[in-house]
This record gives sequence, C-alpha cells and structure tokens, in this order.
Amino acid sequence: MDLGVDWAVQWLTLSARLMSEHREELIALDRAIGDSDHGENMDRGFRAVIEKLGQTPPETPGAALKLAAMALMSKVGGAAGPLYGTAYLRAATSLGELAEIDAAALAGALTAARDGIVARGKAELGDKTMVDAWSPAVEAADEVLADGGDAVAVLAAAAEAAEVGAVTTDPLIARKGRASYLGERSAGHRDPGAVSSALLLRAAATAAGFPEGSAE
Amino acid sequence: MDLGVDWAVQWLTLSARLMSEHREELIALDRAIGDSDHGENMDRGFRAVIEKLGQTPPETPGAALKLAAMALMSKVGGAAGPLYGTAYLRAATSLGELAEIDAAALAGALTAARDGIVARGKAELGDKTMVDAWSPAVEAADEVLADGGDAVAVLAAAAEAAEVGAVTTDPLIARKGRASYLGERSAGHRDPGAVSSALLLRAAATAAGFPEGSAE
Amino acid sequence: MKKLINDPRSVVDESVEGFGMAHADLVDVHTDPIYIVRKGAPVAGKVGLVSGGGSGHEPLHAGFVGHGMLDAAVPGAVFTSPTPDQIIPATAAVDSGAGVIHIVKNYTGDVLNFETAAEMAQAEGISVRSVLVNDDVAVEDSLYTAGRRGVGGTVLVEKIAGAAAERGDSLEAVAGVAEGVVRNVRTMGVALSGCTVPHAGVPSFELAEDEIEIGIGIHGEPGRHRIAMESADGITSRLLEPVLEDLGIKAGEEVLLFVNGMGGTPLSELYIVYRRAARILAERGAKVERSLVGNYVTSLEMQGCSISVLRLDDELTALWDAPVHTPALRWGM
Amino acid sequence: MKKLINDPRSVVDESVEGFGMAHADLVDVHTDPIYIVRKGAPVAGKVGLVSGGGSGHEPLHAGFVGHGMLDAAVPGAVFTSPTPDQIIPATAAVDSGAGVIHIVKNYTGDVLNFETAAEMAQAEGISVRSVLVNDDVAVEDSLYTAGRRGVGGTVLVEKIAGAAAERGDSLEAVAGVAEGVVRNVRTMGVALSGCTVPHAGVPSFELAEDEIEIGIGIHGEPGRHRIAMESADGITSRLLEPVLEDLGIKAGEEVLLFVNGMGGTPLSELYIVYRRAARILAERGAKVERSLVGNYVTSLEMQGCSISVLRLDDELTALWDAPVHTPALRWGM
Ligand SMILES: Nc1ncnc2c1ncn2[C@@H]1O[C@H](COP(=O)(O)OP(=O)(O)O)[C@@H](O)[C@H]1O
Ligand SMILES: Nc1ncnc2c1ncn2[C@@H]1O[C@H](COP(=O)(O)OP(=O)(O)O)[C@@H](O)[C@H]1O
Ligand SMILES: [Mg+2]
Ligand SMILES: [Mg+2]
Ligand SMILES: [Mg+2]
Ligand SMILES: [Mg+2]
Repeated sequence: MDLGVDWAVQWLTLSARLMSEHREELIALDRAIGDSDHGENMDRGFRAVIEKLGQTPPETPGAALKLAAMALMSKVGGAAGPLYGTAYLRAATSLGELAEIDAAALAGALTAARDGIVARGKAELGDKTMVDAWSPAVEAADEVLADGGDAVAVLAAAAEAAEVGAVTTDPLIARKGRASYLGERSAGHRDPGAVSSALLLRAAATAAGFPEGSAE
Repeated sequence: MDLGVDWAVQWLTLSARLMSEHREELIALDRAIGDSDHGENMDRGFRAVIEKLGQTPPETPGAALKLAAMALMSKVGGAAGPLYGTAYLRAATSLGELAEIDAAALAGALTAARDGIVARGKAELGDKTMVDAWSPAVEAADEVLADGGDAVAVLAAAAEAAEVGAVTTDPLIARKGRASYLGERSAGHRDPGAVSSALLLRAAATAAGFPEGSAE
Repeated sequence: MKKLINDPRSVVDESVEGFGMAHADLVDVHTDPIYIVRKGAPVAGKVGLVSGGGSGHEPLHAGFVGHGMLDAAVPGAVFTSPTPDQIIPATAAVDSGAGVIHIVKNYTGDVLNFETAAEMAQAEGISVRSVLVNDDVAVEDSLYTAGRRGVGGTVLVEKIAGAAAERGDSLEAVAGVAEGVVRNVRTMGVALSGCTVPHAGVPSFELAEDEIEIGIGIHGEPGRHRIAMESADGITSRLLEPVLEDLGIKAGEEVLLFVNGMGGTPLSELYIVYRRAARILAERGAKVERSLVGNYVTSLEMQGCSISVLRLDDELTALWDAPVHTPALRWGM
Repeated sequence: MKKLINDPRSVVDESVEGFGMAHADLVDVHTDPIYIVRKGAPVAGKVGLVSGGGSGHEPLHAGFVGHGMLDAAVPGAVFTSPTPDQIIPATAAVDSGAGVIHIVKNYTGDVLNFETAAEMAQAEGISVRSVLVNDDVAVEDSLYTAGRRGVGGTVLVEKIAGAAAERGDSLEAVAGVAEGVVRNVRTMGVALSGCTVPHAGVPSFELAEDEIEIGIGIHGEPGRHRIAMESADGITSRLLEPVLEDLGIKAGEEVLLFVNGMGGTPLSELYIVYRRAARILAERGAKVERSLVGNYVTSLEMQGCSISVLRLDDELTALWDAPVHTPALRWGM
C-alpha cells in the first residue's frame, strides 16, 4: 500500500499529539542532561505545524513535510529546531512532487532526513543524539525494502529500530550537543532528542495503519 | 550589703555570658516579629564591653556602667544600641563617683536607666518593648526599697519583675519598633528586647549574690 | 541556605573591602569604624550627603556614593542600623563647611543612631540636617506604629537630593528638595520568599508554595498579611493601587515609575511587573516620564519586588536627569 | 517555585514588552517574530551588531542594545536559542550596507540557528560575519564535546566590539576586535542552587545544603562536578585558577576582572568573591585595570557566580572605556 498526502497529514497530526502527551517526559529527560526545554520546544513546534496545516492544506506528502520543516525551523529553536527542520526539508525534497509514496521512496526520504541531521549536526552514531535513533531506523527501513516489504512495513521497522536506538543511548557519554558538557555525568540518562525522534517515527507508522488498523 | 566596682564588673561579665548563651534564642524571637538580629547585636555589644573592661579596668560602679554604655552605643547598633546605651549612661550618671552603692542608689540608678529608655524611645508600658520589662522592675525595686530591703534584695526583686514583665508582652500588639509594622500579627510572640532586659537584670542580681551565693 | 561568604561575622567587612577594591576610582573605604566616602570629599562649598543603614540592601547605600549622589555611606551589620561612632566621622569627612544632610530611613534604630550622631556632630561644629524617608504605604503612619518605613523610595531621594547638592544648593535648599521627594514618593512591596541573614542561618520566614507576603519591608520581616499566590498582573495591581491612592495621582500628572527587585527575582520578571504597572498608570491618564527597573534596594536574596511611584515636576525631572556617577547608578558622565 | 509571571508561555513576550516600555528612548521592540532594535537603526555607515540566544540570561542580550554596544538582540524562548525567522529580520533591520556581525555563544542550537540565518541573510545581499564566543574553561574544547560554551565573557565581547563598530571600524575590523576579545577572555562558574525554567516548573537540579556545582553553564544545566560547599575564598580560587592557567596570565599583565552574578546571589556576596579574586591576581603580579561586578549574564534566579578575566591591551582598554548607553550598561554619556 502506497502512502498519500492524507498519511502525511495524519503523521503530523499524530506527531503533534505525541509531542503534547510526552511534553513533560521530554522536559524531564532534558533536565537531567540538558536545559529542560526539549519537550516544550517540540510541543510548541508541532502546534505551529498544525496551525499551518489548517491554513494551507498541502497537496502532496512532500508539500506537507516542507510545510512542517518551515514551521519547525521557525518555532522550535534550540538544537532540535534546525536539525528537525533540515530533516523534514531534505525528506520533502527527496519526495519531490510524488502524490503516492512507495516503499523505495519512503526509505529514500528517511535516508535523506537522517543525512540532513548528520550534515547539520556532525554527530556520529554513538554520540548520544537523535542520530542514534535515526541511523538504526534508516538501516532497518533499507533492510525491509531489500526484502520486498511495503511502505507500511518500512515505517514499522523504522519506528521499532528508532525505539531500540533511543534506549541504547542510556549508557553513552554524550559527545555532541549540550549533554556533552556533562562528560561522564551524561551516562545513565536517555537522550531526549533520540526519544522524540522515536516518537515521531512511531507516529509515522501509526498514521500508515501500523499497528492499529489503517489510517483514515 | 552594698555593691562595689567588683559587682559592676561581675554584672557585665555575666551579662556577656548570658547574651552569648541566649544569642540564638533572641535571634529566633526577633525573627518572629522583627529582623533576626537582636541576639547577634547584643552578643557583639557585650563582647565589646568585655574587651574594653580588660583594656581599662574601671574604678567605680558608675565608671563601669559608663564604659559599658559607650561600648554598647558603638557596637550594638539597631534600636537596642542607643536604648541600652542611654540606659547605662543615665544609670552611670545617677551613680556618680560612688564607690559603694546602697539600695537607694541602686533603685535610683534603675529608675534613671528606665527613664533614659523612655526618653529616647518614647514607648509606653504595654507597647511591647523593653519598657515592659524595665518598668515593673523599677516598681518592684522601689517597693523593696520602701520596705527597707538591701541592694541585693532590690536587684532580686527587679530581676523577678522584669522576667514577669517580659512574659506579659506575649499577647500584646506592638506599637513601637519594628514589630509595630506587623500590627495584629505581632501578638502571640514575646518581645526580644524585653527578654534581653530581663536577662541583664537577672545577671545584676546573680552578680550581687542572688540566688546562688555571693559574687566573687 | 548556602552563601558565598567566608564567615557570617565578617560578611560586611569583606564585602565592603571588595567593593572598595572594585571601585577605587570612585570611593575610599574606611575601616574600624567602617564607612565609605566619595573620592576627593569634601567637595569645596558643596553640601555633604550622608546615608546609611543596615547592610543587606546592596547596592544601597554604598553603591550610590559618587558624583551627583551621596558623599558618604555608613553600613551597619546586616539589617542593623549603623552606630554613631561610624556616622560621626563619615559626617565630618564630607563636611566642606556647607553642612551635611543625613538621609535616614524611618526605623527606630536608624533614627536613634543618626539622631545621636547628629547631636554629637553638631557639638563638633558641623551643621547637620536630617531628612527622614518614609515611603512605605503598607504601614499606617499612626500612633500605633513606629510610622511608615523607608524603603525603595530612598534611592530616588538620594539621587535627586544628590543632584541638588552637586549644583551647589544650600543646606536648607537640599533638605527642602529631599523632603519634596519624600512627600511625593510612595512604595509597596511583596515577597515570594524570605531571606536568610548570615548570622541567623535560617530564613526570616517560610512561605508555602502558594503563599506570598504583601506589604513587606526590606529587612526580611513578615509583611502586613499573607495571601494566596497570584499572577504578576494581579500582584502588580495590589501593590500599585494603594501607592497611587495614597499619592492621589490624577490624570495628566507626570511620574517616575520604579520597579525594584528584592535581590532574588530575575530582571525579566521585574519587566513583567513594569509592563502591567505602566499600563495601569496609562489607564489612569498618568504619564510615565521616567523609569527605573532593577535591584536597587534589596533584602539579601529575597524573591519579590516593590513598586514606587514618584510624582514629578520639571524641577524633579531635571534633577533626576542630572549627571550621576556612582558604582550602581550612572549616566550623563 | 513561585514566579512573578502570568503564564509560562507568555513570559518572554510580556517581559520584552515591559522592557520596551521602560526603555522606549533606547530601543524598538518588534513582535511576531520578536526582536529588539536600537532606536534609529541602522546607523548610517556603521557595522551592525546582532546577538541573541535563549531568554533567561537578562540583562543579556536586550539590555545591551544601544549606543556603543548591540544594534539588535534576538531572544529565544527561555534557554532556547532563537530561530532564523527572528534573526533574519533583525539582521536586515540593522544593516546600513556596512554589513552585520552575529555574536553567537557556542551552543549547538545557537550555532545552527545563526548559521542558517546568516546564510539566508547573505542570500538577501547582506554581508554577515559570525563571531563565536567560547570562554568557558569548565568545558574541554575537544572532539568529545560540542566545544567550550559561551558564557559570561559574552558581555565583554559585545561591549568592546560595539565600541569598535561605533567608532566606524569595517566589518572585518570589528570581527577582528571581537575575535581578539574571545581569544583573551576565559570564564568559570559555580552554582549554589539550580533554577526553575517557567514551563518546566521544577528546578533544573537539586543540591543538598552542603553541595555546590562547579563548572556550570548558564542554562541551569548541571556542572562538571559536584563538590562539598566551601568558603567564598575557596570557591574563588577554584574558579579563578583554571581561568588564569588557561589564559596564561603572567606577572605584569593588565586584566579586566568580571565577577558575574547568576541572578539569585546578593551583590554583597559578589564583592566578597571579587575581593579574593583581586588578591589572587595581585599575588600573581597581574594588574586589575578594569572591573565589572553585578548580574549581567544570569540563569534566571540561580544562586552562584562566574568569574571572567580578560587580558587587556591599550586598544581593548580604550574600547572598554568608550561611551556606552544601553539599558544595562552605561557610561560616558
Ligand atoms: N550535533 C547534534 N547532532 C544531532 N543531534 C543533536 C546534536 N546536538 C543536539 N542534538 C539533539 O538535540 C537534542 C536537544 O534538543 P533541545 O533540547 O531542543 O535543544 P537544546 O540542546 O538547544 O536545548 C539532544 O537530545 C540531541 O538529540
Ligand atoms: N521605641 C522603643 N522603645 C523601647 N524599646 C524599643 C523601641 N523600639 C524597639 N525597642 C526594643 O528594641 C528591640 C529590638 O532590638 P534590635 O532587634 O536590636 O533592633 P532593631 O529593631 O533595630 O533590629 C525590641 O524588641 C524592643 O524591645
Ligand atoms: Mg534542551
Ligand atoms: Mg532586630
Ligand atoms: Mg535590626
Ligand atoms: Mg535549549
């Protein structure tokens, strides 16, 4: 099953709901090794996305992601704003004008998003950042694609891998972003950006109908 | 038994000890209805008195009290500094050059001290100030004198009455000093200056040999 | 309560010493007894301005010693008024022959100690005039109190009287200007937390997470009453309305609006209070011609603020605008 | 944690609005997106200076907009760097054609947002140069960190670069001056308490009654390590020694000593720290030629301080002394 603009809109809508529901949790994670704002930033950013979606309904998945990129870039701030902004913008560019996205296009968009984050933030795997969620997600997506899975399966695998990836940040010592100032004291805490990334990918899978029935 | 310079020096020495021992208690009383400094002020003041006593040993009771007055005036600060300074100065003036003080001279000195406090501070009985300790003390001293009591008995009665007087400040609403800003919220707390006054008069009686044997 | 101090007993000495080192171009610090004098004082022909009071209100008073403001400041122990043996030499040090003004906040201790010092300075041949600051509308000025306290408005009195002295006004004229400010300034304050006097070691009072003290002074003493926590806008009305009522501010009048931090409240919050206060004044038709926002008359690390309003006229505005160069207030030079 | 606010979501908007009302003679406040511009900007022929960052550090940055310092300030949410859609119009508003400098504190968020904005402003034809401030010696500048943070030294960079811009230096020259300050300033900080971000509602970290955090940044983040409480003198050595070592200050050198309060520590305590720091410098034979003591780069109501040392030369001293007229720093005019 390919995914259209409805899926993209639903993804962003679910993302906003998850960011609002997990706002306090993300703030608490960021308090431990950062500055207590990640949940507030993401919540504010996705509220803006929803507002923009209402004003100018997009016509393609790519347009929806571009709109999200702009809203995130101008409303999230901090490190996460430009990183997510770039990720969504690169994904949008990779999707181009496509009305329906198949598994290959989707995996390509995920790769573009991850590469955008890396290009901007220069973080490597294991630096205890959102890259630790995105990289395994991209790898899992590519595997499913190679195995002939469909778009929904690609998203499901990506979401799963991102969640595992977020958990793997627990013992790491941060080398990028604000948590790196803590040195060894950053170990033993989960990276907030990796958690928000996993939530966003989970929203993408749910919007595509996985695991709870099909998206409207 | 008449009282000489040894008594006066002993009085001041015991006063310093009591101020140091009751420092925290006086701070706590002042915290409730004032600004948390009375115990610190009195302790600092009487340390200065002791230092001066060591430098220039006085020859008469009056000289001892004058020395104390000067030290208190220059080291206590706040409301209590000028009030006690005036009290001790007026008492010293009233005693003049006397080498030995009898009951009458002593009662006169206590009256002069109390009048000095009233002249400076303009507080009346019941205003919840140190006057509520000094006025009953002076009255009790005068009664003992009228009944033919000696100097030690005069001091014992004064100390007793001052303690009772301090307790009577509990329910009062303050009308003078910092506690007056609290209005009705000042009721239910004991006035710190009345308590320090009672302690000082208790020291005078103890120095005179009442109740625990004679002073050295 | 942790503090950046070495010993509670040496807090004032060491702080004033550091202050003197940091501002050696502006002040001389005298020790034993301790007082701070404007560099080059006495200024020939100029009336000397001396103020003082307990420590713990920094930058008041030492921070306001310098050109166009105080000639000397006399710090007592924390929250304890200074003693005559400090006030007298400070007074003598700034007397050029033109006389000296004592600016005294209305507290029993300050009044008694300055009174004694003034008497003794007079006896030494110095003309001394005392001006009492009592701007706190939280306290009723009645037979049943020690009278209204001197609080935030003190800094306005010191600045404006300082400008009058600097331009060469006589002793009586400077005193008249200072009294004019006192008549036209009122203040009210709020505490969101108590503060901890170093030698006491425990907070002056404890407030629950939903309580605030309205009508506080500047010595960590409890206020007139305790109420439930409110929004910044609500608190601002509560403070400002009695100030405006007591002053009788009418439409068309010009004022200086002063939002003062008690020491532990971020500047950003003071501006939120300023915003609402300026709007209330605008709604009443009053014109905010000058403003001051910041920590000027503090209570150690207390959280809270006070709002002062000064009714301006052309004379007061000009004196406010006159150059001032002190560690904590500086403009025009 | 009680705060003088109305709604955690409107703290920055309302505070900046109040700031604009209180300083209407010096600044214009733009809303949606929010940024603050010097009155009369762009100044013809002058290089524009823009800085910004998360809110919660007041008076940084808006308090330093005015003659001789910043042309614009761009405040983000509390402790969150601002976004390109704020930075771009602020940059455009202060460009007279001579180009604009972005003074950026070295945090991933600030760097990325300013980088994006600079790119886009360049695309619109504005010459933009970025200067990165990274004065915090608590953080090792290595492959394993995001590099040293920008902290207290930022205000010195802004003042001195502002003076260079005001005297008419070119874009490259102003950038060179700013980079010279960055090379010669180092800072280290301590927290005696955490601070509470309004939208978070709980303190950024909790310290026991006998613990302090050494090597903190300015965002309420924990420091490099936690130690037992010490005397002010002990803490001062702990902060100052690494600063001096990193700078390599030698006998005979001239420095500016800056003791900065984190927001909740009384000024009197900052002077106690200053006293010890000045003595340590004197013992090393360094000359404290200029000083600054106060709350300039804060972390909301955090208790603690930072110590910065700037190595001076005649040029930097002259630029430091040049007139400045902003809400929070003013002299010479
Ligand atoms: N260089 C980087 N590369 C990738 N991700 C990063 C980088 N720096 C920070 N992050 C991510 O950003 C998250 C923090 O975002 P946020 O709290 O919103 O911003 P800030 O750190 O500016 O307060 C971190 O948890 C981390 O996942
Ligand atoms: N006008 C007054 N007359 C008599 N005693 C007074 C007066 N004002 C204050 N006092 C006394 O002074 C005491 C407070 O002393 P202290 O705390 O040392 O000074 P301050 O109030 O200046 O902090 C009060 O408890 C009260 O007994
Ligand atoms: Mg963060
Ligand atoms: Mg007291
Ligand atoms: Mg006192
Ligand atoms: Mg942040």
